[in-house]
Parts: sequence; C-alpha cells; structure tokens
Amino acid sequence: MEYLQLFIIILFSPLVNGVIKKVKANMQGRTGPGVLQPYYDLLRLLRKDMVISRVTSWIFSVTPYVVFASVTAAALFVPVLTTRTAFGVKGDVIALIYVFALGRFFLALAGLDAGTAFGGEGSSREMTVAILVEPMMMLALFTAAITAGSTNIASISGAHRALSSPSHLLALSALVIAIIAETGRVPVDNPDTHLELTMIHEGMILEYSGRYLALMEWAHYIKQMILFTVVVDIFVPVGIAQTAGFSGMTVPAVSYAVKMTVLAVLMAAVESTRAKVRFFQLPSILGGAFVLAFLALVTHIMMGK
Amino acid sequence: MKHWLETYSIIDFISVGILLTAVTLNAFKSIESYVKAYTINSWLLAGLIAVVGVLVNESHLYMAAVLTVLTKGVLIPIIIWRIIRRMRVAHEVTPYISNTLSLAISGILVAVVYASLQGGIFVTGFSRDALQISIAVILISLFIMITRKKALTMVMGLLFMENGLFLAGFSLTFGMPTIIELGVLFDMLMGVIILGIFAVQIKRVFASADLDKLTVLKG
Amino acid sequence: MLTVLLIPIITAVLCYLVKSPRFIGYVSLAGMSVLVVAAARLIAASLAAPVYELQEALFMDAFSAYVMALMLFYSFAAAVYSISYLQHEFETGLIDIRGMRRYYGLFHLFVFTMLLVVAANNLALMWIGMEATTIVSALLIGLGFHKRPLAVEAAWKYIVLCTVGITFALLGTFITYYAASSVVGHESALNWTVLSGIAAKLNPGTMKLAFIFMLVGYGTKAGLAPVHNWLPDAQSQAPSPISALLPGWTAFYAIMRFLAIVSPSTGVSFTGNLLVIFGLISIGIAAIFIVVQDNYKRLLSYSSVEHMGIMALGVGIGGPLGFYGSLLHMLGNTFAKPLMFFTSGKIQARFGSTNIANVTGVFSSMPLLGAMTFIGALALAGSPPFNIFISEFTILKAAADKGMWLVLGIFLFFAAVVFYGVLSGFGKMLFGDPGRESGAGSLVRPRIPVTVGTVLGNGIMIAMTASIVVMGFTIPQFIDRTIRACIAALGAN
Amino acid sequence: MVVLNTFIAGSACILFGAIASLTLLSKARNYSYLFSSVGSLLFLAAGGYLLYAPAFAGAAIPVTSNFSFGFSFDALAGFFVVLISIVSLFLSFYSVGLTRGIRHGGYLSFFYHLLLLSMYGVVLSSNIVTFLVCWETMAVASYFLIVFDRNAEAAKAGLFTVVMTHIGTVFIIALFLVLARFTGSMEFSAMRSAAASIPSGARNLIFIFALIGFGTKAGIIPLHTWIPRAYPVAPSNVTPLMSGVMIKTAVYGFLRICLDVLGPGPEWWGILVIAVGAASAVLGILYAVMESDLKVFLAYSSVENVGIILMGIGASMTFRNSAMHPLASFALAAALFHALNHALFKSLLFQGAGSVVHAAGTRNMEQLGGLLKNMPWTGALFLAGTLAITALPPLNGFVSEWLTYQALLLGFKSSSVVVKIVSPLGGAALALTGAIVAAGFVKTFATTFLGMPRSEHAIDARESSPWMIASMSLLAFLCLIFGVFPGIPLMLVSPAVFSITGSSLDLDLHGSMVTPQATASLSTTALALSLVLIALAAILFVRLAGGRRRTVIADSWDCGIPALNSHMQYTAAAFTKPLRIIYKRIYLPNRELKVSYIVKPFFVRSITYGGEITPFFERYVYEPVMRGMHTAATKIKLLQSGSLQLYLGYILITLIALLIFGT
Repeated sequence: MEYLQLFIIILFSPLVNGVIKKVKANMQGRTGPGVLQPYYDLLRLLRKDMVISRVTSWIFSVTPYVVFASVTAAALFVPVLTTRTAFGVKGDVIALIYVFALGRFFLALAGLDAGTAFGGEGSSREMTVAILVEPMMMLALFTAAITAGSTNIASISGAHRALSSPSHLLALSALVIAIIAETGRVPVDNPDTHLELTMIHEGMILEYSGRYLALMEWAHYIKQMILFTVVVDIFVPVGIAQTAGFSGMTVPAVSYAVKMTVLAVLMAAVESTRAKVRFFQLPSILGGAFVLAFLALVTHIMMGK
Repeated sequence: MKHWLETYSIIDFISVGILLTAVTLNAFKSIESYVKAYTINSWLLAGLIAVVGVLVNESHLYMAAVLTVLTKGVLIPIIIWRIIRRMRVAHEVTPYISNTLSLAISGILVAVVYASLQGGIFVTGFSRDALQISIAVILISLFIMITRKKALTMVMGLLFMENGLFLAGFSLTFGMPTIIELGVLFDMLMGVIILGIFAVQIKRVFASADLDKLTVLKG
Repeated sequence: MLTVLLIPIITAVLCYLVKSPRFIGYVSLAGMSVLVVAAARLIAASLAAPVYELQEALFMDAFSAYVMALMLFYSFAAAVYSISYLQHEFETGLIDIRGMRRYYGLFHLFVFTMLLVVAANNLALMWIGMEATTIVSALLIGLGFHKRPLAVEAAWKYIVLCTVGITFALLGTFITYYAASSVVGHESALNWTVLSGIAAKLNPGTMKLAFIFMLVGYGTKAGLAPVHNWLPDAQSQAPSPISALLPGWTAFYAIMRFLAIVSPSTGVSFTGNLLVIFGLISIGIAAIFIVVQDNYKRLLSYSSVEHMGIMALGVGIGGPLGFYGSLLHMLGNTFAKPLMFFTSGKIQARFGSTNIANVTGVFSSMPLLGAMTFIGALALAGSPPFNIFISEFTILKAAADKGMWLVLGIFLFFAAVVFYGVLSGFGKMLFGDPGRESGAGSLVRPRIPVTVGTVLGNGIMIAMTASIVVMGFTIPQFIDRTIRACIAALGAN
Repeated sequence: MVVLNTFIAGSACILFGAIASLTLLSKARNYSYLFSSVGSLLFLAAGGYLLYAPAFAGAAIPVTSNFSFGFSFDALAGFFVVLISIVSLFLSFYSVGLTRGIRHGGYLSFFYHLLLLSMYGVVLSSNIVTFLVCWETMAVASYFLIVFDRNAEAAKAGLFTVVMTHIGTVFIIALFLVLARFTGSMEFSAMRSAAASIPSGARNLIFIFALIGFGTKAGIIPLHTWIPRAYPVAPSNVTPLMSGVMIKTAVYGFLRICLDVLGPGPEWWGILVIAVGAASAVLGILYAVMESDLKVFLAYSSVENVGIILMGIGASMTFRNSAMHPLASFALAAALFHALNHALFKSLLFQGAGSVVHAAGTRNMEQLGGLLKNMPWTGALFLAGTLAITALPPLNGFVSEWLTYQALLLGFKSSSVVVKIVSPLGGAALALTGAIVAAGFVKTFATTFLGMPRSEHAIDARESSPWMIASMSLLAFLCLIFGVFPGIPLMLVSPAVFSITGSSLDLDLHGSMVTPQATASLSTTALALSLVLIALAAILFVRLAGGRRRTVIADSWDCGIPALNSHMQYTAAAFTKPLRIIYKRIYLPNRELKVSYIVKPFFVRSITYGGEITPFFERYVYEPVMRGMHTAATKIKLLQSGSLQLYLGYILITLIALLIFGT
C-alpha cells in the first residue's frame, strides 16, 4: 500500500486542482470546466510541439524534470493513507521544505534563463515570497514537531489525534496561510492570470510550452496536493492507518478523500472571497502569520502542551 | 676660623645668597643683568666650596673653588658677553608672563620643594637646607628657561641650574674625587660652548633669536 | 677594556685625517671592525666573570657586556650603512669632504662615549659619558647647518632638553653619593660594585628622592614620555645612521643600574610603580601620535618612545619574567629600529620626502627594500612571528602572572592602536599604486650604481631582517643564557 | 612515530614550495603549488590517522627559557587538518592553472604556502605562544596576499583586514593570559586539567573574549566588516583558502578554548552563541543578497555560514550545560559537518568565481551574463556549488543544515524555558537564512551564467584551464558524495566530537540517519536515488505519452517589441529590489534617480538610477569610533607643539608631580 501512495498523489493531484477550479467557478456563479479538465490540459500539452528561446541554456531543459522529480520525491515520504513510507525513503518536514526548495530553485533559474523581464520578475517575486513564507512555515511545523517529539511527518500524525490545543490552532492558521502562498493562490498570487504585472508563478514558466509546460503544471498540482496532505497529516490525522498492506484501507481512503475535498473547497472559498493584494502588502500578511506561528510556539512551551 | 664658620652657619648664608640671586632673575629684564647675576652666583658658589674646604679640611676643595671661579666666574661670563656682542640681539629677555606672576610662582616652587622634602630625608652635613635650596635653585632656573623667549636665556638658565647642582654636590657630600669633578666641569663647559654655538647658528639661520620661530617641528 | 675604549678615539682621529671621500667610509668601517673584534673578547670575559680595570674605575659584568654588545651591533650596522648613505649625500652635494670627515670623527667619538657609559663603574664617570653622548650627537644632528635649518632646530631642542634632564640625573647621582657616603664613607661610594653591596642599608627616603631625579633625568635622555619631546625632532632630522643610534641604550642602562641600587631600600613597589606609570604613559602618548602621524621618520621615533615605554613597563612589572622581557625587548629593538631608519633613509633618498603621503608603491618599485621595511614595521608593531612579539608577550605574561590586569589592558589597548598606526603609515607607503601619485620619475626604477658600499649596506640590512625573523621563532641559547646572567647581575631573581 | 614524521615531511614539502616559488624560473613558478599539493596529501593522511589514534604531543622547541614552541596531535586537530588538507589539495591544482604567467607569481605562491603552513600550525599548536605566532603569521601572510594587486583599494582592504584581525588577536592574547594566570600553565592540555580552578568571573571573561577574538576572524556580525573588503581583492586562488579554511581556524580556536579547555559553562553562553550565530546568518545573507560584486557576495555568504556553524556550536553548549552529552555531541557534529561542507562548497564557489573573474576581467555581475555557453564546465560546477550552499538535497549542505535544524529542535528537551524558546527561533532564523540564500544564489548564478551577455567582458570570456576545472570537479564530486553518503564525512567528524564532549556521536547511519532519541530520520541516499529514478521515469513517460515532437528554436517572447536585447534583461539589482523594500529598516537604502528629458515630461532621454544600501555597522559603529579616535588624537597632538619651553615645562611638571606624590 505504501508503494501506492506515491501514485495516489501523482494521479489525483490534477483532480484536486480541477475540484478547486470547479468550486471556485460555482461560487463565482459560473459553470466552469469539468473537474477532469486538468487531465485534458496535460494530455494536450504533452502532444504539442515546443518553442524554445535561443537565449536559453541547458538549465531551461533540465528544469521541468528537476521540478517534477523533486516534488514527486517528496511524495515518497509523506503519509497519505498509511504512516509507512516506501522504498526506505526517510524524510521529515524539513526535508520536505528543502526538496520543494530544490524545485523552486531551478524554476527560478529557468525563469531568468530566457533573458526576458517577465521571467526575472516572476523569479524575483517567487524567491521573495519564499523568504517570507519559509521561516513562518518552519516555525509552525516546529510547534507540531515539538508536541510529537519528532519532525517526521509520520510520527507527528501518529502521535496526536486532531487539534488538541490552542497552540495547534494557531500553528494551523499559520500553516494554511503558508500553503496559500506556496501554491500561488489568491491573495498572494493569481494562478489564472497572465497579466504581466501581477503574475509570479506564471511569469517564471512563461517561456515554457508543450511537454515541458505539462511537466511544470503537473508538478505544481502534485506540490499542492502534498501540501494539503501534510496539513491534514499533522493537524487532522483522523483515520490514517498505521499499518502497511491493503486490508483496512477503506476508512483511510474515504477519510482522506473527504479531507482533500474539504481543503479544496476551503481554498476555493478563500480565493473567491479575497482579492489579490499588492505585492508589497504581502510582508504584513505573512509577517502576521509569522506572529501566529511564534505565538503557537510560545503558547505551547508556556502551557506545556 | 673653622669654628667661626660653623657657629655662624656661613654655608647657610651663602646658599641662601645663591637662591636669592636665582630668584632675582625673575625681576630682571635684560640679558646683561642675567650675566651679572650669574657671575655673582658663581663667586658665591666658589666661596661656598672654599668654606666647605675649610670645614672638612680637604685641600682638593680649594682647587675646586679656584676652578669654579676660573670657569664659572670668569671664563663663561666672558664667553657669554662675546656671544651677546656677536649676535647683536635686543637686550630684552621678553618673558611670556609678568614679573610679578613669575616671582609668585618661584615662591610656590620653593614652598613645594620644602614641603615635599620634609619627611624621610635624613640630612647631615653643615647645612640643613642645602639640598632644599639647591633643588629650589634648579627648579627656578628651569622655570626661567620655560618662561623666557630668547635662546640665550636658555643658556643662562642652564648655567644657573648647574650652579644649583654644584651647591648640592658640595654642601651635601663635600665634593667628589677631583678627577670626577674635573670631568663634570669640563663636560659642562663643553655643553655651554656648544649651546652658544647653536644659539649663534639659530640667530643666523632663522634671522631671530626668539625661540618662537623654532616651532617648525611639531606633532 | 681601556684598549677597547681607545680604539674608537683612534679611529675618530684617523677618520678626521683621511682626505678622500671614497675611502673615508672604509677607514671608519675598518676601525669599527677592529673595535668589534677587540670588544668581543672583553664581552666574552665579562660574561664569565666581572672585569675590573683602572683601580675599579672601569667595570663590566654580564649586564654591561650585554648592553655593550647591543651597542656595538647597532654602531657597526650604522658604520656600514653610513658608507653608502654618505656617498649618496656626497654625490648629491648635500655634504662636502669636510663634512664627511667631521661626521666620521664625531661618529666614532659618539661610539666612544656610549662605550664609556657601559664600562664605567663610577656613577659620575658614567654621567660624564652620558653628557658627552648628548654633546657629540647634538653636533652630529646639527651637521651641515646651512642646508638644513630644521636640523639646527632639532639639535637645539635636543641639547637643551637633554642637558636639563641630565642635570637632574647628576643631582640624583649626588644624592645617591650622599646616601652612600653616610654608610661607607667617601671612598668609592660612587661605584656600582660598592653600591650594590650596600643597597639595602641606604636611607630609603633619600634614595626615593635620588631615584625620582634619576628617572626624570635619564628618562628624558631615554625618550620616556612625558619628557620625550626631543626625540621625534632629533630622530627625524638627524642623518639616518645617526637616527638609528638615538636614543640608544645608554640612558636605559643607567636606569636599570640605578634600579638595582634603589629598589632594595625603597622596596620594589616604589620603583616598579614609577616605571610602570612612565611606561604606560610612553606607550599611550606614542600610540596616539603614531596614529595621526604624517611623517614616517617621526612615526618611527614615536615607535621608539613606545618601545622605551614597553621596556620601562617590563622592568617596572619586575620579577625575572619582566626583566627578561625588557632585556629581550632591548635586543629586538637593536635590530628592528635601526633597520627601519636605514630603510627609511633609502626611501627618503629615493622619494625626496619624509611625508607619508608623498611615498607610494615602494614594494613594487623596490621589492627588497619594501620587504625589509615591512618586516621591520611589523616587528615594531609587535606582530608575531617577529622577535619583538616574543619580548612583548613575555612582559604581558609577567603582568598577567602578577595579576596587573589594568596595566595589561591599557598596554594591550595601546599596542593595538600602535599596530594600526604603524601599519596604516607604512601600508600606504609600501603598497598601492607605484608611481601614479608620487609624481614624475618614480615609475622608472632609479639607477643606483652598485658599489661596495651599497652592497655592504644592503647586506647588513638583510642580516638584520633575517635576525628579526629568526628570533621571532627562537632565541639562540647563548643569548638566553646571557639575559639570565644579566637578570642575576641586576639582582632581580 | 610515523605520523609525526608525516607531518614533518608535509611541512617540509610546503616549505620547499615556498622556497621554490622564489627560486624557480618565473615561467614555471606556477608549478611550485604542486609542492603544497604533496604536502597537503601528507597532512591529509596524517590528519586522518589522528582521528582514530590516541592523542600525543610532539617535542617542545624552546623559544626562550620561558616559552617553547610545541605541537600536539589529537582528534580535534586531526579533523581540522583534514579539512584544511582537502581544500588546499584541490586548490593547489587550481592555482597551477590560475597563476600561469601571472606577474609577481613567485610572491603570490610564497605567501600562499606561508598561509597554508601557518594554518596547519594554528590547529596543531599545543600552547598559547605557538598558537599566537601561527595565528598572526596567518594574518600577516593573508595581508600580503590581500595587497597583491598593487592598487589603493587593495592596500586599504589589506590594512583594514590586518587591523581588524589584530584587534581580535588582542582579545585572544588577553584571554590566553587570563587562562594562563589561573591555570598556571601555557599548555592547552594542562589548562584543560586545571580549568576547574578558574573562578567563574574569569571564565565568563574568557568566553566573551573568545567570542570576540575568534569571532573577528570568523567574521561574526558586527565584527565581519573586513571580510567583504578583503575577499574580493585577494587573488582568486587565495580567497578559497581564506574563506574555506582560514575562518575555520577561528572556529577551531573557539572550540579549543571554550568547549575543550573551559568545558561546560553557564546556560547563557550557549544562548548567546546561538543568538550571535543567528544574527550573523540572517544579516550576513541579507547583506550578501544586495551585492552585485560576485566575490563580495560570496564573502558575505561566508559570514552567514559561520553563523550557521555557530548556531550548532551554541546548541551543543546549551546541551552540555544541562549535561545532555549525547545531544551535545550531536549538535557539535552538525556544526563540524557544516564547517567541513562549507570549506568544500565555498572553495568550489570561490574557485568558480575566480575563474569567471579571470576569464571576464570583472567581478561585477551586472556586466556578465550568458557565461554558461562560453564556460560550460565552470558554469556547471559553479551550479553544483550553488546547489550545495543553498542546502538543496541531496548535496552535502542540505545534510549538515538538516542536522543543525535537528540540533536546534532538540532544544525542546532542555529544562530551561529560555532554551526551549530560543532554539526553535534559531531554527526559524535558519529557515529564513536558507530562503534568502536561495534567492541570492538564484540571482548570482542567473545573472552571471544565464540569459544574454551584458557586456564585452562576458562575450569574450573563455573556458578556464583543465587544472582549474579538475580542481572544481573534484570538489563538486565531494560535495555530492558527502551529501549522498553522509556516513563518510561523519566518520571524520565523530572522533573530533568525541574528543571534545567525551560522548560518542549517537547517530544511526544504517540506511538512514536517525537523530538521537529517534526524533527524525533522513536518508539522502534513497532520496537521491529516487530523484534520479523519478526524473528518468518522467523522461520516459513524456516520450511515451507525447510521442516524438518537434522543437522550434525561436526568440524569447518580447511583448511585440522586436529585438529583445541584453539591456532589457532583469538585472541583479532589480531581482533583489523587493527585498530592499521589505527590509528597508535594515538596509536603510538611498535611492537616486536622475532623469534627463528631451521634452519635459514626455520624452525622456535617459534615466540614471542609483541605489545603495547603508552599511549599518560601518556607518554607525566603525566610522564614528574611528573619527572620534582621530579627532581626539589630533587634539592631543597639540601637546607636541614645537615649543621648547613647553617641553621644558613638561619636565618641570613631571618632576614636581613626582616630588609631591612620590616621596
């Protein structure tokens, strides 16, 4: 079963995005594309020719694979249905963040490789947002890790059941904000726009087309789903299995599906009710989240739980 | 005679005389009067040496007295006179501070010396005050050097200092071995001559005998 | 001992008789070499056991031998360096043959007076030697009056200040004599050998007074702040070989001797504290003036003040370790300071200025000279791995062992300031762009004709540099033994 | 004693190199570095042996009858010997290629060898005198190397460096003297055994002085100011040595004194070290990221890495204070591992930067660009170094930073509330640092190697010599190996850790690293393997699903304006502009905008933009102090006014003062 977890994330991640889009469209009073639309998009992109700028170097061509491999590798040590991980790949929240950083690093390089201003702008903003998000995310995760006495995601989800203290609530809020920023959603970024002055993630992949773009998009979906999974693993680990094997996976599977859907709806709700903020207002929002994470830590240490 | 000298503590009288001639420098305005004071001072010193010679009955002290008269009382004043004439300097000594203040500070110097030498020092010999007086003379001469502008007053100040020194040497210890005394005297004579040469050079090179001009080297 | 003292006088006369500007330097060097050879035997003998001569008027023990050896070393080095230095002055018309004869004559007289100071057993005889050094060296500084008016100013200040100072030293001598004669009578009460035997019996009050006058007097001559003021003027204006001989070890030698006589009666803390205070003031004043100095020769002379201060400090801290440090420091300075004056003489000859701002890129245009200058500068700044660091560290260790933390802190602070000052001065001169800022002609390497004189001069400078480096790592055994013998002779064990 | 002889032979080799550098024909002088490579190999072997051999002391060579030079050999020294040797081994190859035909190459090589030898001396010295002599030799040698380029900038930088580090040395001297006074010995080993007798005030003083003294050399903020001045002007084959190794000797000194000799201290020591480390890491990288000078950027990044090392050391100190020795060992291992890693990737990066500067003739990234095409090897290897220093898995930087995170997180096991709060905050600071490092290196690599060339410099640049590429390749290879198989470097680290804490490193290395008390586990080997496999699978999948498709080479998208040129590229300054705005409280930026118009305000002829950040510590700490000192000194200078009377007055006053107070 633990070997399958990887494929669950790879295969279902476009679906999650499809769900978010659909819900969002509904909330905005549109019909919207079907929930399977991301799959069609990927397939279409894979079958297209590519246009590559003559300015670019091999970094540009390597990046899609690196990005895809890095996010997918993270899926190896994130518990989905069971806390067992596959292939002896061991990692924890810190490794997770740094594996993501590997992808982001190459993404940013690729954004600058074509020598256009948009790519540079996207890279610059992406790295800036990462600077604001990472410490806050780390601190929020630390709070959870300290409770469990471990930074391994599996141990954390094994150690406590659901939100058990005010400090966790604070940490959760910080983490949700972090995930919004990490997945490039409103109010931090707008995934649906190609308006030059506002885009972040789309700016970096502006030069990509065809199969490379497909890999990039897919990697983005996977990353989003992993982050959702981490949140539910850590803060609502209800129903997750502690064993390997296929028997008794019904409850975990159902609960996971429910949790994913809820999170997707939540994301869509946030996106629909918030406007994208100016880039330089981000520090105050994310700084606020950092304060939440810090409070979580202090509360935890002072209250002893 | 020895008895007489002891009874009336002639040494004290002479040393006070030496001090007074040094103090009078504060009041003098011309370089010539400095030389005159110095001559008197040297003769007094020679007299003191002679008196000490009588008291301790040491013949080499008589010779020292004669030598002192010859060098300090005759030779050096002559040299200085010649230098003064060669340099054709203005005769004022141009002090930095007023004579009154100068006198007052000299008085303070004497007081300081007496105050600080009160305790601890066991003085024998023929005079209780010889050491104090000689140190006072030395400090006053130094003070004169500090407050006067002319190169020649420097030389005069130095000469007075030496006299103060000899006062201490002879009244405290009744002189040293003759050869040493000769050496010291010779050295000092050389020093004064060379100072004189330099004073003439200064006048020639800087076209002034005022030491105010000699402040190029600083910092 | 008498022969050793006579050799420089004879050499002086010989030099004065030579009429050829080419040979006069070598005559002087020959005389110096004879002196060194003759003195070497004397020094070796006195290290083994004290040597007396002339009815004990002359006397040498390990300490005098040590100081004499150091004096001979720097005098010899200066004699070698003088050859090329004066040749250059002669060629550029700064000096004529009369001046050269006078220079060499006075030079050897100067050597004689210095040797007299360390060979004298009698305090007053030593004083005579000391006053004679002042007079002779004042003439050496003021040599060639017409072309260098500033030298006259410097010489004038030098002679007035030192004569005043030394007058106080004579007063101190008289007082000592007075104190001693009341213990042993008048006979030979001025001899070191006698005084050191009765030191503990002398009247402490009188000896305190004597020491104060002695310290101010010889301190002036030695260049201890705040009575050091003649030194920067004299050293910056004197011919470079003579700057290297100033202020020399004569006055410091006298202070050390007196210390051995005074401290048994007054207690070590009285003399020690005075020396520590003088030392710290010297280091501090020197450090401050070094930082804002724009003339490299003056910078070097403030460095002399600083090192005098360090030596005073070491002796003041006392104990075998403190004395060891000071004596070793003396050795280190014997190499480093003359070297620096020699190299700066060459720099001055090349750039025609003693202003730091006018000199740049020495390292590029004259690599060997640059390297030697910089090693010397680092040594003077007290940086390892050069010899002066070892002695400074010894003194620091002595201070720490006695728990004198305040002294230690002040010393370290000012030592760091000195380091900054020395290196910023010489760093500006040595490194940086050669030529661009220094005006015309300096881009081209000057054609200095290679003569025996320049080869010898460079040779002695290289040897001094090598000693500085080597003694940063190890002090030869015999020197170590000698220093310990000196400490024993000074009774500081 | 085979080991001792190996050390002697190694030193002799390096000395020969120094001599050869001055005596060889000037055309062949670059080969003198091969002596140092042989020497480094010998040192490497002997150092490696030391890690697993009992400690011993060499014979003492007397300097005077009071002091002697002595060297002692233990595992801690062995570790640092290995660290120095690895870097210098490769660097000597690099130098052969770099310094071919260079002017004054002999001078350069001589001081290079001297610097190398003095660094070995520092870590092997057994007493304070030896340490100080080697320490200052190191400073002096690096001074000569910094001023190698004969220009005013280098001269200034050299002076600043040597003075700053000397101030540090003064503190070291002071702390050594305090130590010697209270332990009665100058040997480190004897000091260690007598350390218990030091009163606590003196212990605190020693600790603070060590932090300042060694911190100056290591470049902790605010004592870092010399680093960004010195590194850029030093020759390119020296900077790797200074940054990769020389600052590690400072770490060594701190470990030797504060952890080895002094032993456990009060709680605030560790907390202070963590705080200082965190401040250095964050501020160091914040300043780095604003730099457009390639070498200055890397220099500031050294400050940051020292901060990370210090955080590990600080964590170790807090654990040791509460007698949690296995945890102390773990934290220390993280710090030492990071020190080793930093030596590797920072010398790789500085070598790469050196190659770029050598090839392009400028350090300014804003004039570079597109170099990856002209210098493919250098570019790729620089990228490897970049990935390592950004702590991206599976390279070595990631492993050591991961360990540091864990060490900090384990702080929650402490009984002290302050430690409990400070440690995770340290972790957050580390995360912040990591993110900024990533931004900084994206900027640097991309501006230098990607996009279009921004000037003639970049167009004309050519690939470096094979010597240089070989050196960088080996370093990059080690970065990878140390990351994928962390067991290898940890074998070097653990004996050194044991020699300090006396508790062996409790780190399970079978299959994956498991931290003490199993708080976390990581297997970089498996992670690396899965990254490669997934990438391969992705390639395969894309081929299968998409089939064979055409790739069209075209211009970049230009919004419809034809002829996109290099001036329209994103610049390094623009890249970091958001940070400049966000952290304006720290940067205090000055902005200067000059616009000249043809017809105001519609037609603009040119716009000049100048923006610079305020170097806070220079402006508000160093400069006022220096100015104050100079003003005071200039006032005091009036004492020597040139007036003879005044000088005579000093004599009079001195005498009177002595007469009054002395008698």
